[in-house]
Amino acid sequence: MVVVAHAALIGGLIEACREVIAANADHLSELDRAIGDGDHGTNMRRGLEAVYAERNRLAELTLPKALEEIGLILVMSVGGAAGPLYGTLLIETGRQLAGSNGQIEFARALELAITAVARRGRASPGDKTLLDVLYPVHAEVVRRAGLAHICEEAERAASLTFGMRAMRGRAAFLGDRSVGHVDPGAKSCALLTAVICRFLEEHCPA
Amino acid sequence: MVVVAHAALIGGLIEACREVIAANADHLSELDRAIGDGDHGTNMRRGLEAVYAERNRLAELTLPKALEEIGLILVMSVGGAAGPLYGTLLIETGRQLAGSNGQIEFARALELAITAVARRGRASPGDKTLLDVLYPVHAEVVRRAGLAHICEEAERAASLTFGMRAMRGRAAFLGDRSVGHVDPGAKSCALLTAVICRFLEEHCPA
Amino acid sequence: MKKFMNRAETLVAESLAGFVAAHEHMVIFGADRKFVRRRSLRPGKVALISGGGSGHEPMHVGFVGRGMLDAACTGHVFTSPTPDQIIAAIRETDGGEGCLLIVKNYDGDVMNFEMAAELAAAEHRIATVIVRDDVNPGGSKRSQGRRGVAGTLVVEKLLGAAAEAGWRLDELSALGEDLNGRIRTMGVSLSGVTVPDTERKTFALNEDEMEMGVGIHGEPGRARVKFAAADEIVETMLEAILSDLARDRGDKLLLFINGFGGTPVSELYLAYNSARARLQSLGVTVARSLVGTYVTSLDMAGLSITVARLEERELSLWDAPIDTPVLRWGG
Amino acid sequence: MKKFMNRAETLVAESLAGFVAAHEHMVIFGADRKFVRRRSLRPGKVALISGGGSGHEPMHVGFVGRGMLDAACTGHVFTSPTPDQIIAAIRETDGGEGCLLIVKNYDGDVMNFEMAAELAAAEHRIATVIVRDDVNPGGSKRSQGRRGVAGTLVVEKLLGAAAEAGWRLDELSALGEDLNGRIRTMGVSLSGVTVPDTERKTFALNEDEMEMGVGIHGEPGRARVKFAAADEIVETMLEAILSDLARDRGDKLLLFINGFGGTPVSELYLAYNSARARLQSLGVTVARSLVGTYVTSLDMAGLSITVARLEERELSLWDAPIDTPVLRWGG
Ligand SMILES: Nc1ncnc2c1ncn2[C@@H]1O[C@H](COP(=O)(O)OP(=O)(O)O)[C@@H](O)[C@H]1O
Ligand SMILES: Nc1ncnc2c1ncn2[C@@H]1O[C@H](COP(=O)(O)OP(=O)(O)O)[C@@H](O)[C@H]1O
Ligand SMILES: [Mg+2]
Ligand SMILES: [Mg+2]
Ligand SMILES: [Mg+2]
Ligand SMILES: [Mg+2]
Repeated sequence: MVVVAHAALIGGLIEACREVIAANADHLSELDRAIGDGDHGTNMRRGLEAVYAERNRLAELTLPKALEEIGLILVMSVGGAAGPLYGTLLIETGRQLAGSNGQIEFARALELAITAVARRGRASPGDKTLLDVLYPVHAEVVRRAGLAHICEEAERAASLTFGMRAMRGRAAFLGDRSVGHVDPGAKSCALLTAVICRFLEEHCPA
Repeated sequence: MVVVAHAALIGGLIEACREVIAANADHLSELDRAIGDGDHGTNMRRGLEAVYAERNRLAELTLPKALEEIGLILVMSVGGAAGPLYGTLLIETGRQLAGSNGQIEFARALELAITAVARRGRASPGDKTLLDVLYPVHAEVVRRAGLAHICEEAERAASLTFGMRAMRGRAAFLGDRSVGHVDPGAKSCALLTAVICRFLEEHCPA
Repeated sequence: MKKFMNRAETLVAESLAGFVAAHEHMVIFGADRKFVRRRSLRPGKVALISGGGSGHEPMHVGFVGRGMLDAACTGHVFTSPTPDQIIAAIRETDGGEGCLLIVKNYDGDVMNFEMAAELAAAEHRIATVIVRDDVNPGGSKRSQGRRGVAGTLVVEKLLGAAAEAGWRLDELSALGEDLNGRIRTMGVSLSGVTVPDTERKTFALNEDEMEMGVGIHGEPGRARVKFAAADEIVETMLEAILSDLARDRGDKLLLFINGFGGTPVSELYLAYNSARARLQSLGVTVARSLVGTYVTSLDMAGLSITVARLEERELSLWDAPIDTPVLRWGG
Repeated sequence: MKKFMNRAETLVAESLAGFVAAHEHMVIFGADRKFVRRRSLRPGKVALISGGGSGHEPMHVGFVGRGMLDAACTGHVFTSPTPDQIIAAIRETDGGEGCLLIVKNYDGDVMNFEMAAELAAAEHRIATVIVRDDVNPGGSKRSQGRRGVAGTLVVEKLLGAAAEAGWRLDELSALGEDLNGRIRTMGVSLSGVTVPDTERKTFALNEDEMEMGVGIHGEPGRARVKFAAADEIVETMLEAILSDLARDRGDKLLLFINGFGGTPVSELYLAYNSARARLQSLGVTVARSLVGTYVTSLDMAGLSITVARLEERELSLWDAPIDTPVLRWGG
């Protein structure tokens, strides 16, 4: 395990996220083609590239501020459904962490942010969206599961969307025909969760 | 050989022509697709059906008058390039035969009519059009060749258009790419010539 | 996929630049080319702003002009514009009477316009109309409901005329909400579409198949059915539309046949002919008509039928002068 | 082939009926539905009549109205109308000032209009303008020369405005002839077309091929070449057009990008953007612009570029008010 400095941590996370999305963009678009409009990979890549372009500036910020700023960049660059959702997640997490003067637990900040995402998307658990990864990930964080375990759980949660009937997003227009496909947003969420867990595991003290 | 009455002759010719065009319409359109817009068979069929619909009235007319009327029907129903060309051919043949008080030879009437067609189409021999069948047919008529021979010559003339470069009609826009295809108008002209010769051979005194 | 383009990344920007240049006497780019707006804004009226992903051209930019929109924000292909674009448009067009955002009911559009409205709320009066004209896709109650499709044109035209006539923000907002109950659209598709980024068809249909109940993003529809004669297709669609549209006898109907991009206008007129005859046989009079390729799904072959139930007031708004790159009539 | 139609035989008639119904305040059918004409003819002006095969919609019927055509005759798909249609149109629209027939240079059209003119000559003063705007297809001298393609719209608009302004038959005829030397069009196609009667593609192209120099009847072009970026395609086309167009420095140019039916308008604007930039880089100013799907070849994917060299007089004619189902501007 290599302990890294704060700036290198933020920069490294950005780089890792950008990389995993770039490597999987075609696959994500492919999933979106089955039940949406086929652009989820492109949208996410555009967003992560925009964040990556500002990584030096972002790495200078505190973690809460960096999260909020990354969220805003995603909102202003991704567009579509994914932009406001991922954006809200990061903006709210950052704001919660900052607002509480460091008093708030990460798990609680994440919970409030996830609630904001659900409100933004008017979505509930089981609607076959990225929330179906966020909720279980949050549950693992609450019970202080190990990073490897969170990573596994995210993957499992994403694959569970395969059997769900979409109730939000474009896929909802397909009704029953949305069953039998993994949700692209859930998949990108699991990929990002996994890469973050792996990065932290490698570079951070336990 | 069966000698038929005048009315039956006109009616029978109309029927024979209609039939050969109906049977070959797809083939003619196919030829037109290669170097034109793919509708020659449809156009000719529409014309012959219009003539056929009036066959009883037409059969009552003198031959010159009948030819002129058939020409007018073709003009008003075929459209495209073929309508005015076949129309002019029949209208002029009829008028020449009528105008001369029966003094004119059929060969001479045909010649004047073919000239009118060439003028209408601004076309010359070798331009890869129906004229490349009409000219040799006329030559055979002039030298009083037998019907079977005329029929053969028409077929041969049509197939010779295969090697020609189109100078008129839509095919001309293809330039050299028009070489290597039989001209649809030449083909329909040969088919009609052949069926007329065969009908006359069967039903008329020599 | 053969498209006239240079690079997928610059396609939307290049096309918009061409649009603005071709209609330079009517429209100009807003700051940083984030949106397109009327060349001369009229003070003293509510500003109307719409937008959405590109791929639906000529909507919405084609509707910017006197009597319709003040500004339109365009996103990437089939991707909502981002809040910064919308906020910039609000800033540049709000003359003090407030802004009405007209949004098609897609989660992405709704969320991005919503974030923009939240961020701009401190400095501007803003109301939002979410257009939901798609026939009920038969989903359960919890699904996100009707999409905003070709009927959006009708909503934007009527609200545009009303704004031009001096209606206030709350009045416009109420009319928009009211129209949602009286406009229904259904789409049929004969082919999937190729999203330029992905270079793959969104779905593939056999020679004898069509997708019924499609939206305008290349997504498959409610059901894949056998291709049929135009009269039959139109009858099925009208039945779905009319049974989903509260209706009084004696209503004045607007009939709008919209092409999805790959369908020749001659086929649209044929469908119009069929639909009009069908409506007449049901005792319904067509009072206003529109036929053309206005709300598209890239080069998708297919069309949608929109029926709007209009009162006298709305008929006048429809007839009111309009002068945009795409729709133009009246004095 | 999936088309919105009932039967191939009635397709043209049904579509026309829809067109006339949708624009009933502007146009009506002539006797026996042989042609479409302006609802209110204006006495004291030369009557302008055009026509051709169907499959090019919205041309020509879409151009019937104030400031453009008085009547349009439509034939079967890609097949010239017949003389009886043209004669009927002449009879119904000639108010004593004579008729100008505007004919695209295709042998079928030329011959049918010619026969009609001959048959009607005893009772009407008739002149004919044969439009030849296609770039020289490189054929030998003896070939039939340039086709009439999208530039026909420009000729009809300018002559229509002139006729409205009271020009006499001989003056109109002279202007039409003169325009032939100053308008050039070149077309590129990305797909063959399916003629409804035959249900087969006129030609097939691979994913990386295009046809350069096509007309508007689904016929192949001059050359089959590799598909390329939009800028490259536009450059090739403009080069062919400009080198075929006598040109003075300081000319005012009209740039017209026309879609063939299956190409989305966003791609047309992208091509316009490219063409305008290219012209500018050559020091040529674009004074007037038109972008849209006006002169089509069924559902062919592709477009044509038309450049017209206009003098002040013609710029005013272009700007003059026009009120037709498809083109509408001015007071
Ligand atoms: N209303 C919503 N609530 C939560 N998540 C949503 C919602 N709508 C869409 N999503 C998520 O966004 C993903 C699609 O994102 P993307 O393809 O980038 O946007 P778009 O649908 O606008 O093209 C879906 O797979 C789903 O996970
Ligand atoms: N100018 C012309 N002169 C003589 N024949 C012509 C001319 N133009 C066309 N043709 C003949 O007409 C035939 C095409 O007829 P058709 O396909 O019915 O008309 P269109 O070309 O209008 O579709 C050609 O094959 C040729 O034989
Ligand atoms: Mg998507
Ligand atoms: Mg033909
Ligand atoms: Mg999208
Ligand atoms: Mg033809």
